[in-house]
Amino acid sequence: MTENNGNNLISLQNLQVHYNLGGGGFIDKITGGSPVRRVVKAVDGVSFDIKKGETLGLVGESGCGKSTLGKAILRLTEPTGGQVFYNGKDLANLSQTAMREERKNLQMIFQDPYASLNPRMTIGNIIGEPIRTFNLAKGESVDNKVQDLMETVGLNRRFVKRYPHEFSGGQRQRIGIARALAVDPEFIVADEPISALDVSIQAQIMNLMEKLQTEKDLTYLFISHDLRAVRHLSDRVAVMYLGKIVELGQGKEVYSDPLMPYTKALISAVPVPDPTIEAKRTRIILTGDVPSPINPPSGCHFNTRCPYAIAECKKIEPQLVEIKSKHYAACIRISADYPSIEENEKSGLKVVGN
Amino acid sequence: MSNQNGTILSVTNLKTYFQTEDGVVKAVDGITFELKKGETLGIVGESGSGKSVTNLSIMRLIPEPPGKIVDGDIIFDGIDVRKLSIDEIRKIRGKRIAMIFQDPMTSLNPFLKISTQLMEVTQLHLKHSKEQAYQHAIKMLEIVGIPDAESRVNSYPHEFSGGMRQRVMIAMALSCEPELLIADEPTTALDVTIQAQILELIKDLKTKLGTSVILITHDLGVVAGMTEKIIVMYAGKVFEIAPTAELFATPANPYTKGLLKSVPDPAHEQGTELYQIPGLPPDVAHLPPGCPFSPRCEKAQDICVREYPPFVQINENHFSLCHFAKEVYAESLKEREVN
Amino acid sequence: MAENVETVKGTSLWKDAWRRLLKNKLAVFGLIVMIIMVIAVIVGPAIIRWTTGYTFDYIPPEGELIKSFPPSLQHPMGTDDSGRDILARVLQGGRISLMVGVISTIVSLIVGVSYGATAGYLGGKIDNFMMRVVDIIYAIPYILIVIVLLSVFGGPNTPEWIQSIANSLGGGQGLSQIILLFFALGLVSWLTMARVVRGQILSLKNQEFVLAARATGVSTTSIIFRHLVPNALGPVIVYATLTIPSVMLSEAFLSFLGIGVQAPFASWGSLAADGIKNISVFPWQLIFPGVTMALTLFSLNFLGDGLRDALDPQTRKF
Amino acid sequence: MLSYIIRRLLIIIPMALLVVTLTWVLIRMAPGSFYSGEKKLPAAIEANIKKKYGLDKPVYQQYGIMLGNIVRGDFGDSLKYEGQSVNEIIRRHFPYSATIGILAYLLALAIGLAAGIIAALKQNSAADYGSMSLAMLGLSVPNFVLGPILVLIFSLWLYWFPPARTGGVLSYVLPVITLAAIYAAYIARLTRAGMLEVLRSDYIRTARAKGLSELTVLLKHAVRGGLIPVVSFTGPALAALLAGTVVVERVFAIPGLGNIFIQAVLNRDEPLILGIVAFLSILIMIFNLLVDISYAFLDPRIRYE
Repeated sequence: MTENNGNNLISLQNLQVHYNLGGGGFIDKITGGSPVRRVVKAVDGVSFDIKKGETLGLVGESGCGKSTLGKAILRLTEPTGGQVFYNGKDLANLSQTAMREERKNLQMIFQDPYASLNPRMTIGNIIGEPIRTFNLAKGESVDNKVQDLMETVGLNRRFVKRYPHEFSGGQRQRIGIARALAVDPEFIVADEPISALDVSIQAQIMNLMEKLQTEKDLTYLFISHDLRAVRHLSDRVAVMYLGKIVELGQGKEVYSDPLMPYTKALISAVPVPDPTIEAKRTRIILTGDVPSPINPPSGCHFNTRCPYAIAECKKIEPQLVEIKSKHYAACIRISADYPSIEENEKSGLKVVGN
Repeated sequence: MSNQNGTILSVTNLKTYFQTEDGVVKAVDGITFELKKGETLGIVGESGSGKSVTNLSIMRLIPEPPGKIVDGDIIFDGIDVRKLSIDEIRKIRGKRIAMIFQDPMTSLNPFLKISTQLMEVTQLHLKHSKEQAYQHAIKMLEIVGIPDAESRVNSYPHEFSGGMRQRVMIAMALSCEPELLIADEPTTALDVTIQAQILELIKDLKTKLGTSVILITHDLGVVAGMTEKIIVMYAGKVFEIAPTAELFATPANPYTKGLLKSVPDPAHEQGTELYQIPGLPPDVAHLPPGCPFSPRCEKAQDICVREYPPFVQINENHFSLCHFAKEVYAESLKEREVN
Repeated sequence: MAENVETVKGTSLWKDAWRRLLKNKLAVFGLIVMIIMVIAVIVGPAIIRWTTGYTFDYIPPEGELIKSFPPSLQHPMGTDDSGRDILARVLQGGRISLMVGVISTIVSLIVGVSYGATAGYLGGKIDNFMMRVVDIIYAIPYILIVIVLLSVFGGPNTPEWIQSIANSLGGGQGLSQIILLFFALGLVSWLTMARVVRGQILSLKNQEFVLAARATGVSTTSIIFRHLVPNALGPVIVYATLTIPSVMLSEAFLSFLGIGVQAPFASWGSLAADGIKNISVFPWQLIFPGVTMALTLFSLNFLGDGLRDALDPQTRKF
Repeated sequence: MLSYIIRRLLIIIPMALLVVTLTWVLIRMAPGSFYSGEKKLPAAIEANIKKKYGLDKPVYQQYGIMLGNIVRGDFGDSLKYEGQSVNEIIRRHFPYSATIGILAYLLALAIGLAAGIIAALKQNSAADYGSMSLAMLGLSVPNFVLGPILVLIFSLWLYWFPPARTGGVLSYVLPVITLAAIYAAYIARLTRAGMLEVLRSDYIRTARAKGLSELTVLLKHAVRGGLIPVVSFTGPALAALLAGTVVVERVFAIPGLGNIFIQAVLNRDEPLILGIVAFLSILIMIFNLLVDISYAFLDPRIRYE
């Protein structure tokens, strides 16, 4: 799944973020604490590439680790294993100082437009801070640059002295985008940038992001639980489940022809704003909840909810393999020769891959 | 307004205002609608449009002060809810009208067992004995699909996942077989796969019990497959009301049209620009004299800024609050034919 | 070239909070009383000296049988056992009591904020250790610490700088002992402040805007001083306002025990302690200092409460 | 849960020893000692005394002996009250402090809870403003002012209660009220804030939507969550009250532990200070543990492992 064709801007190699919750130690044993060491594998060995200028969409339900993955790429959460290559440099193992220098090129847009802006700073200072940090402009030209940025993201430049609480959610998200753009980055992680916004504002922000991408040749990792938005913005889509990527492919293909049973269920669960379609289609309703990431099910993590699960699914941890051209999936019941799980099920084919 | 024609709830010119630091917020400002027995009504609107306040008003659950129902009639099954004493309205709450809320994490009392919370409704309204109530609680949990209900009935809410808690909320709401269920954004806090489960459950139970449902949401997708009739709210007013199929096919209000067009369509090519409603949601404390949507409306004319729009009847069941409702409707019809 | 754009001035949260505070009648009452009180203790003694000739340590010559007079025009609050004017003493005592409150609070602010912020920002094991230290100091009765501090650094061992402060204020050993008391009280009242600050920093540290600052490469010092400190300031101000009355009470308590302020100097606490002895015969000796002190604490508490409401963003939503 | 309690109890011992150690260091830090009072003692006598109390040994040995005694639960004899063991003194005086302390806390709880709940229910009403202003007054009037004023009014003018301890039940009334005032004020404010917070929460709305009466909503759904701040306050408050409140003991001439402690500190009565500090710190830690345990009963989300 790692294509080394040279125009990869970001390349993740087996990236891991594990949190140790304690337990299993000597003290825990004698005092009756947790007998086993509890580890949350928030991101558990993720590898993929992002090409320059493209948008990779990352979808998954809450708690699947998609946000942690985004933060780990930018070292806002420390990865516990693996590499993150940016233009050939391994970000995951850079020193703190060297990483700070790289932040000029790598930026982030946050989910909560209320919590992500310092309430005690003016908009001018918020957007100007990265410019001053990296000495990208001096004196009055900082203000000019800030005001230009505000105009770029569709804010009135007169509001430079205002405070975040004087803006609505959508406007605040624009401020957050302007701050990310202030250093002229190459790559932006957008972590659920629209999920806290009103429906009518979501479209505005998505359009703004697309416009900026073409204007400034940006590369995005777009993280969202909203499949419709991910589909709209992304060239390629990665589906995440309990710390692992389970499907990766061209956006159009993943939506029109999903391979993994989980992806199928996810797509079918999205309600369509059209009563005629809704009346016709049959939904795949998954049973049960997303299991806890502390002790995920053995084998394929999805086996507890999968309608096609067989005994082997509990034993073999599936790898992400190319099933169709540039369309990868992690499921032992499909293969390049037998890509359709429904048909395999019907014909009684087990197809234990990997 | 009697129940002979099968009307269970009729709201006329309801106005609920809040007194704030910023002045009077007209959270709900003169809304009118009717709900038939067994019908599912969707109320769609963005945050601050007044959809939740409408339903809290029906239950008389508006915190007073700062809120107050200042005008209008709420007739539930022939009873004028606004004229009831607080003791009388309590006999309706939970028994004849039940509610489920947006956040199942905070809507259940974390200090009390699930069984206690389920039992108190039936003990109160159906005069169940403790044992009866306990058995009923187990039965309700089974109905809403909680596995191993007999042992889990004694759990505390924090031992349940979000989806399971919402099932418990539904079990609680349906315990007394209410005639009306108000579901206020019941799936907003849940994941898509869990949302699908919960919506399916509500649909199932509704058919089984014949309950009328009001489903409040900001997601047009959710109401499309669930409802017979939809109200679109904006700035405390009903902007459009129509049977579901008709609303989606031929909207007669520019706001509804904009909302429908701004939802990304999975079939769309990536890279094509999404339709966007320009501008910002209105500040309900300071509304302009004309149409509250006029600053954001593509079709706005002078009259829209100047004059408050009329509530235009398009056909028997279709109304729209717009100076140009008929034109917009005609346009939608035409677009429909082209496709 | 800078384009000349007319910018719209925003209202910061501080301005907002101030406006809300002014709407709170009780807080405004507290603020006004405190302003009057501060002015009174600053200029009051001079005015009394000028009008009646009494000072806080003026003892009328021998010869009169009863020296403690009830309130009269000449002595609005009466006189004490030695015949000293109580009004003059209350004003003088107010100086010391208010100074105890303010100076000790400043000391506790400096120690508590730096300690709490360090623990909160570093987190982990260091935080854990630093907070256990606070717990243990909590368990030692503060009166013991104060007495030890007073005796270690008191008398002949008084540090130079405290001596020089006392000298520059025109007082001798007695005054330097009082100044020492200010610091001693400050050094025992920083514990809660440290906890408050630590809690604030811990919750702020995980806020998205701090993460955002890190993501834009902002340095650690900038994060602390531009992002963490200004946002933690609200609760700190509120808590400091509430520390003032509690330190004043501690001082009064120490003076009541005879450890704090010594004659001829007075504080509200020592005046009240003197008054208690004669409560059945000369009630004014207790009532006037006691009521003045209660009024001050009352106002400070209202002010603190008002500040809390004004600075608490929760009240912003309806 | 049991293992948690055992662990917490085990931690109390080293913690108390740490506190005692620090106290000992503090006492030794101060110049002079119990013997070097006003008058200078002849060198021979001083040496004798030093020998008797082991003060001629190196400091670390003195510390070791002190710690050893304390671990054995023997705090030695008081220096001031010759021939009386520290244990005996604590045993004799603690009951006085405990009696008025517990009575005061019960009174404070009754008044504080009632006032706080009423104020929260009738927010912004006259009852709310009235009880909260009264609470503020309670916080602002120092007890050495309140106590004497109560004595002045109820003993000296009205002759209702005796002004000092006589042993009768009536003589407890004024000290208990004086002591309770500030705690009642605190509890009232905590209760009001806690209840308001809870009454705003979603699950209270759910309870109302079920048709429950306001009283049921309050007593069954709101009280538990609303009282958690009061419970957290109970530990330190009760410990402080039981330890005796010096002012009240002095004003009403009650031979409680607080007064004894202050005297011990002023006298530099090292064994007595250490004994009382050890006793009190263990008391405080046990109360804190009890508070933490009661959280688990109040809030099912809290589980101790």
